[in-house]
Amino acid sequence: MKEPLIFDLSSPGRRACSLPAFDAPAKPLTELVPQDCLRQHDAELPEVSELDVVRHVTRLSQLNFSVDTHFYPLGSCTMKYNPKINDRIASLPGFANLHPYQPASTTQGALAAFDLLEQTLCQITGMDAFTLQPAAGAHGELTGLLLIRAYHTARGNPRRKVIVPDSAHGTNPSSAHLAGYDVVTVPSNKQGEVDIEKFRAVLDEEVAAVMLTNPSTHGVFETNILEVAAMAHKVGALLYYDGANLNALIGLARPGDMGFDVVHLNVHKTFSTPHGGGGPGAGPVGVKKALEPFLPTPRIVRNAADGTFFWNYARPQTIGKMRSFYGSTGILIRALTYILAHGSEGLRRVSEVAIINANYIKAKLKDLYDDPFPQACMHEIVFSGKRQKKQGSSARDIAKRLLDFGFHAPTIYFPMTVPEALMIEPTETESRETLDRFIAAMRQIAEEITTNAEMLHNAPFTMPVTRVDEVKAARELDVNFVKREP
Amino acid sequence: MKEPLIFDLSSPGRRACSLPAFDAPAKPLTELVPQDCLRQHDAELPEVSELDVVRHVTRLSQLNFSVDTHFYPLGSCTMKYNPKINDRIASLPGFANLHPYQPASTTQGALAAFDLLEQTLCQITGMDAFTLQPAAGAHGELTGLLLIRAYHTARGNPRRKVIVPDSAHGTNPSSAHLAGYDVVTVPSNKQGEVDIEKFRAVLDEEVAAVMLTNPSTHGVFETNILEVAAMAHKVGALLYYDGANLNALIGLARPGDMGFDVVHLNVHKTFSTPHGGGGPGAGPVGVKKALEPFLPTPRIVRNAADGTFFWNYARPQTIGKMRSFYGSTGILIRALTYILAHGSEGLRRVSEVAIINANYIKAKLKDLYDDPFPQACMHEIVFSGKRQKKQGSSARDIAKRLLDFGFHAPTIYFPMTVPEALMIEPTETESRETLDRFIAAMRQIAEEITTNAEMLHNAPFTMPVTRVDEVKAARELDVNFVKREP
Amino acid sequence: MDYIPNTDADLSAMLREIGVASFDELVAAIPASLRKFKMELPAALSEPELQRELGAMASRNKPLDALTSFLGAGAYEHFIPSAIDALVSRGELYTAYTPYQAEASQGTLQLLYEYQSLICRLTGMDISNASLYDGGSAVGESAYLALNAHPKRNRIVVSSALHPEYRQILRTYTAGMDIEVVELPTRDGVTDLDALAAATNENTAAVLLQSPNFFGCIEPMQQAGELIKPKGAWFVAVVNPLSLGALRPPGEYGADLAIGEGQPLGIPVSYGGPYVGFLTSSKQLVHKVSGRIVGRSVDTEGREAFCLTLQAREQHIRREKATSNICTNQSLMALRACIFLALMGKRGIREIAELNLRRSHQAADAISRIPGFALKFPHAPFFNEFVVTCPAPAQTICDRLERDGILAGLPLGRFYAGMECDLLVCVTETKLTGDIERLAESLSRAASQKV
Amino acid sequence: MDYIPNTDADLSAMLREIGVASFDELVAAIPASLRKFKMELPAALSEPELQRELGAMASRNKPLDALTSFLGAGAYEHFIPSAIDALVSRGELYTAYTPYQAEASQGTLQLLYEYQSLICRLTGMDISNASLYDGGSAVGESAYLALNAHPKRNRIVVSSALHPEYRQILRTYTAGMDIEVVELPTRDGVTDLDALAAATNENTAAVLLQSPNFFGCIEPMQQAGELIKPKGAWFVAVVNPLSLGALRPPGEYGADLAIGEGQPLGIPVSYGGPYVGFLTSSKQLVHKVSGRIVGRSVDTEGREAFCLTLQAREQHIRREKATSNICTNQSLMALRACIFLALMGKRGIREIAELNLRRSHQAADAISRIPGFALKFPHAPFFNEFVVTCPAPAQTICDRLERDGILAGLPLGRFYAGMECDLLVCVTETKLTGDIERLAESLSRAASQKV
Ligand SMILES: Cc1ncc(COP(=O)(O)O)c(C=O)c1O
Ligand SMILES: Cc1ncc(COP(=O)(O)O)c(C=O)c1O
Repeated sequence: MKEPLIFDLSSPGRRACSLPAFDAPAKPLTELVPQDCLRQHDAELPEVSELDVVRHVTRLSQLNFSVDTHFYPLGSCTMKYNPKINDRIASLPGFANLHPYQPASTTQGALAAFDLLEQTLCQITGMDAFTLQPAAGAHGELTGLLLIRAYHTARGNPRRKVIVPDSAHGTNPSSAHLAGYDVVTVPSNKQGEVDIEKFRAVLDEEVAAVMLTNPSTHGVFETNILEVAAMAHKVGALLYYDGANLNALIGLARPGDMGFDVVHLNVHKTFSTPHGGGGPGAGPVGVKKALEPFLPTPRIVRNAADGTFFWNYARPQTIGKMRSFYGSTGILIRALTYILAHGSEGLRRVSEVAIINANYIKAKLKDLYDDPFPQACMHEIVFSGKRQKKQGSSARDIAKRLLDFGFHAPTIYFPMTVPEALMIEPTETESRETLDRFIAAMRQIAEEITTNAEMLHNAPFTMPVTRVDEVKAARELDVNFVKREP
Repeated sequence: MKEPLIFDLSSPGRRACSLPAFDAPAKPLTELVPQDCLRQHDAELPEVSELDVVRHVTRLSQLNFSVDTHFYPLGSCTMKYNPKINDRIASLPGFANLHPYQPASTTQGALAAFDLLEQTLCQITGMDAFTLQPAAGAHGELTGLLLIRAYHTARGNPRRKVIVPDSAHGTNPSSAHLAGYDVVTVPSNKQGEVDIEKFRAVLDEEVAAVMLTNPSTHGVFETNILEVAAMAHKVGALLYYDGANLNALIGLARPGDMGFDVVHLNVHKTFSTPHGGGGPGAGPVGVKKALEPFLPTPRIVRNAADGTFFWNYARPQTIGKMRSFYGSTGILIRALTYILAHGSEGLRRVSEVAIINANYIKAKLKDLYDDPFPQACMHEIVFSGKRQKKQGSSARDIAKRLLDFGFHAPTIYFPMTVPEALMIEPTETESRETLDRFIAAMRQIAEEITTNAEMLHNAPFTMPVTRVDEVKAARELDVNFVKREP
Repeated sequence: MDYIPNTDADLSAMLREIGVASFDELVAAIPASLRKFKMELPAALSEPELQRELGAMASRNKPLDALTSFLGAGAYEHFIPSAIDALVSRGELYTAYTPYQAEASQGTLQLLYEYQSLICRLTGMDISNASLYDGGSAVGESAYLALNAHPKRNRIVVSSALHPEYRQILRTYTAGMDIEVVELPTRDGVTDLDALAAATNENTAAVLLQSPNFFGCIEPMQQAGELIKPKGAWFVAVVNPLSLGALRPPGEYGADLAIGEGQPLGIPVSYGGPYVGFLTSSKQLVHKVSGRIVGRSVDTEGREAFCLTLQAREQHIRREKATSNICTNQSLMALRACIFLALMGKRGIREIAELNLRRSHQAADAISRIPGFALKFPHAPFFNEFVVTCPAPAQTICDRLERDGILAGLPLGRFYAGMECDLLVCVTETKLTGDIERLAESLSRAASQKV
Repeated sequence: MDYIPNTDADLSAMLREIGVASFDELVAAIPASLRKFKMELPAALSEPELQRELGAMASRNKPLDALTSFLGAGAYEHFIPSAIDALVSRGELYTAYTPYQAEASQGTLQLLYEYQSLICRLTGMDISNASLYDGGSAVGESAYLALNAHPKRNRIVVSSALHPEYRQILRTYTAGMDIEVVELPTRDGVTDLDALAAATNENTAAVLLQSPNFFGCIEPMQQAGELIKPKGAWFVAVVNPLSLGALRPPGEYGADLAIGEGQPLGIPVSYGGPYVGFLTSSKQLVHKVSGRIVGRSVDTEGREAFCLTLQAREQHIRREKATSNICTNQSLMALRACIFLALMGKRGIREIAELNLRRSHQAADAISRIPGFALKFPHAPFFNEFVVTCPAPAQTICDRLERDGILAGLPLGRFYAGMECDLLVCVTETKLTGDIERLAESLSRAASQKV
């Protein structure tokens, strides 16, 4: 049964909430503020009961896939399990009910939590200092690039260019552009790594930064990373690490040790905070010592004398602020909880199992799906659906068909370097049994394509809706419900 | 996709929880307790991950109907909306994390809440005192009958009989029996009320109590209630009120004023606490002054001097205890929250709207379904599916078919006095629009029966399973999973 | 505020459709004299006011998070995994009805079937029902069941080391029945087996022993069973389910019924409720078991499917002849226990039980080293509770410790005459070495305090 | 502890199937020199330890429930209906991914479409995106958008009464761009319109005004708009969405963009985040809007269905040419706002806004009656915040009130030189008459205190 829009449920005079009456003499509003400041017509919000809202949202929620209900083999996204303890801790009134401008004397626990999180992130990445302010990965990238810009500017020249591999996530070039840089794309070699010669060709003293992720979005480790770093540093460029793939490396290798100068992390990937249907996440940024003075303001400082913490705003070289206040506290507390649950050993095991799980899928599917990079993969594997495409089914068809088997689709058509890319990241929180069922589904689909590729064009068959007309959505734009055509 | 059993998900060595290590020198267990006290083989609990459990329970939950997702026109059950604020209040640590044997000095808030709830229930029912101890309606009945027994015993003769109308809920005769009474059934008259003449015929000085609910389970008001009460009292019998139907009467009439001596309430019906798939509920019992000395121990007492509360155990005439400690605190706090949200006016409106909603359904369906009691109904309406039965579909078929329309089944085959009973209680929390959709479904089903009664035998068609084989379930009893047949 | 969607306009329109001029016409059957009362309730509160006022009421309590508590005695502070709340609060479970309509209730039904199976595995028994109200009422129900299954017998024998409230409930439940309840004395903290042998005769329907008993001591259940069996009485073991991670299960010492309080399995102490009573039995007694039971069956297409079964035992079918009057039970709490056991798993349940054993022995050692304090029953094995004899009335000691934010335990004088100096101390896995040290220090200070 | 189901046995078996002898073979590509580090983290904690230790950390904070707070300044304490938490915590919403796969995400998509529609109705604007990070970053994004839609212009004009942090963000966001940010002075608490007229020229891409502004004052938005329009600059209104229940919406005074912080709509203050930025625009700018947008469409069978739309604007398609780099946004917080607005409804949103108006005016009256205290901007209309000039440095006053458990407001000296005695006081509907009286008493005591 189709769930109506909340507006369809509205009926005049119906109410979900009542509010306390004003308990003092109430003057007419116009004696408080001039008439022309006031709203003339009520906003046409729906008029519904609390039960209407509860039933509506509950029913709608059941139309979703989610980690709590389905396996998400979604490459680059690290859709791991989000432990429930994280939510419990984050919703304690001592964290959830603090005003950002409360005196530090009343928020020592929160400051201590932030400080501890910064320290643990330094340990995990091999960086010297962290800011928790950025709200997501892309926000971290922009922060990082603005830090790099400030760094170079302080040295006399902000420089002009940022090098980005062709396999990079769209946010990388976009962030570089917003930070005022020209984007120079460097192609990958056959192993899916940065092509060192082509890299050398574009590297010069106008390069402010080289943005990489390692493992790359091809799911393979950049074996030349130390050389790349040395080359970049030689011309005075800085190395930026897109932390989206850190789930491959915790406890195994650190971007700081590889030579990266700036790092962002996606706590909603590596550190198990929920995706929430598209956020909120958080994108803490770590830097080497030389960049520390530029970090956004304020910074947490521990008073050596009495061990108390305070916010320091006096930061003359700071780039300023990237968002209001300090960061997404509720999310950061979840990430901290997760890190403290694991410890060093536990985190290393996270990456080990993530890598084994991915290679297991690779081993079990590489006969049926083209595997562009034959070396062992790291935490994710990128197949190409070329063969299936020739047989008449696209990567999209495969993705949609998987939904019928109760699996979310892999990331498709990314990285753009791999035709008909199917990017699969199982994460460490899925069991071998789940992987086996997924593998079986992928094999059955490959088989279906050889016998009935046509059928897949109409997949999925078991979802609440069949394929949605995206062309119509864009052409006949309806993004704000006005009213039902009668 | 069928959700496996939790045991099917088990894999050796898998874990969902870890526990802290023992942080002191650990002797072998056998140095603490003798070997023969210890378990030799681990209990074969499943070995699963936290994600396994979360996904399993989340998926299973989606197979359920519930108030939060569906309308439940379930007579006698008052499946109304359970406001979310109730849960929030009940889960405050100040209520949820108190030990029952904490000193009263540390639980004054809880005691004050209980005291206030007792007082409000007295006001609502017209009774003189309440105990919050009973855990559900049936438990309240047993409590009430034991109170009645103690009362009569104190007067020299516990008496032998309890009169129960033929329309009574099964718990009534069952409770009477457990309290040591013989059950005498009195038939209803054509109006669905107690047949006064037949009642007179069975009433004598061996009758300890007359158990009634008003409105009766026929959904009609017992118009002779005052006469019935007078007759019962005349022979020294007490009047027991089964509060299952109080949702019809709050603010409109009070059992205490009708002459009832003992009352139980179902807070999971009238006062919006959730049914939880079959409990927990709570069944507070109210009495007139003469029965107060017999109430279960302990009782809350307010110290007149300083206004503090304490538990009084010194109750020489008490019947004793009906359960451990004081009652289902978490449930009672929800009921209190609900009552305080409404106030007197609000509660009266609850019953008014419950009655209007029921009569609306009656008006819209009585042409198609037989309506044994033509007078206005109270908060529920009992139809008879006799006509449909003749056409080839039973009340059960109708109930199952309704599921396909997204409505829970009504209560069926109860009361037993009405053949093919379909007992419908909409409650006040459903909107007219929902009732209209339900009415349309019921009309369509009546129509389907005239054209294709056969089809309904196979309903439902859209549930996770088709009709479940209850005969096999009872014959080849499997109530404890041992292991899968290979 | 209220939760009523229909507006006055809706209601007027509906009254018109019903064909009456006013609401009062619908309730004309109510005698006018009954409509005159005035209900005096506090004024209605909006949700913000409820949050504020009831929040203030809650904060007049001092919850266990603000104290260090060694109270047990039937309600235990244990680790509750966060996943439990996250799952049982789901509307589809929380606001569902009793699963009479199997096709629309497979979620609740399968979970209750899993609950039953888990409880059976833990207790070693054959059959579990789907829940009773709590441990105390489970004792009452077990008496009904035993008497029903032994219709000619009229004696119930019970240890005086059964929880005093449970014994009280047993007497209350059976007040209307013509039976005799015999209480057995204890010796060195456990039930006197000679007395048991003497009291159990051909007229005895059931013998109820609790292990660990109210004093925390593990009873000689095997020997007790051997004395009971020959008399044909039902042997009812009242057990702490969490203890069964480490202790011998009732299924292994021949209990006919194993029952108890399920609260330790993931249910908050919550000032005494809601909890859950569990009731398990041997196969033999399945048709006498009270409460709901879920069975595994198939649907018309042969797929595995679940439904309530053996309903013929129940009140809604059998009325006055039913084994029990229970109707609404404690499903959601059973579900908590089910999730708890699944999360703990085979190893976890053993580990948590062992931690309880170790912590309580660590505390018992520490306390018995304090001058003036001694274990009351030094020879009886115990699980997570034990009795300490104090150098002053136990209530006095407790009052002193309360000032340090410690709830030292339960003074036993409240329930047992002559035990005024005895304190029942419970130490679960929630207590760490530091907590135990604080308790010991505070006790030794309290012992030397004057007034 | 960890959340890894595969055991060592599973992993060995899998390694065999992969065809390697050990895990290290799989990561042989990592240079040995990189594998030598040591990560120094606190020892792993089990869940009971996490509950205990992080619970202790939380309790070292003093949350607003334990204080009476008059802090606002961009983060507001408001009534949050309990249904919001109950719903957004549902795993299907909470743990879902960005809804790229429309068929498996209709729940999130429809709710975001409803969010967009509700925000449009509240602001009176044509188009809303599906969320930005927060109010501050929305200001930064609006600058990107304005500059992108006016590619030849390079001036941004902004009121100095825009939240100081937002202005800082604006400068940070645009640090890599060759543009000029001009700040306008205020007069009597509102933006100086003469200065606005002077600063806005043909080179101006956008003018940003906040109303109510950082001082709480309602800006003359209509007149400002009339000055801006002729210059062709985009008029960006930064608004408090909750205030729009009572105040004139930006759609009515000609704003091209209306943006702001969505936190007042059902989102906890949570020490500054996660919040949600909203961004709405006129139809004209739809192809420039940053962030996700959900559209209503149909499936292949013609049924209403939802999907992300206009993705060609976004970074994953357009890369360096995208309007914005935003990817993960704040869906779940948008969902909170959606549920909040649905629960409040047409009447509720007006009532809550009016209550804010009344309470703040009640407090302003009370405070201005205290000798030594005065409203700083007595002629500017305000919503739920206002500036009070104190008889001592505002920080001193605040420190004194903190001892009474009152957070009196934000001392403005922190952000505005010369305003050391000025205090920004916020009074929402969460404060009752009694709270305001306590504040007034405490202020008057504080004024007369020495040190
Ligand atoms: C490789 C890579 N980089 C950057 C990002 C951007 O991160 P966020 O979505 O948190 O802004 C993503 C997210 O999908 C990613 O996969
Ligand atoms: C009329 C009536 N009486 C008694 C009861 C028993 O109440 P409970 O289920 O709470 O034990 C019910 C419950 O269904 C009922 O409908």
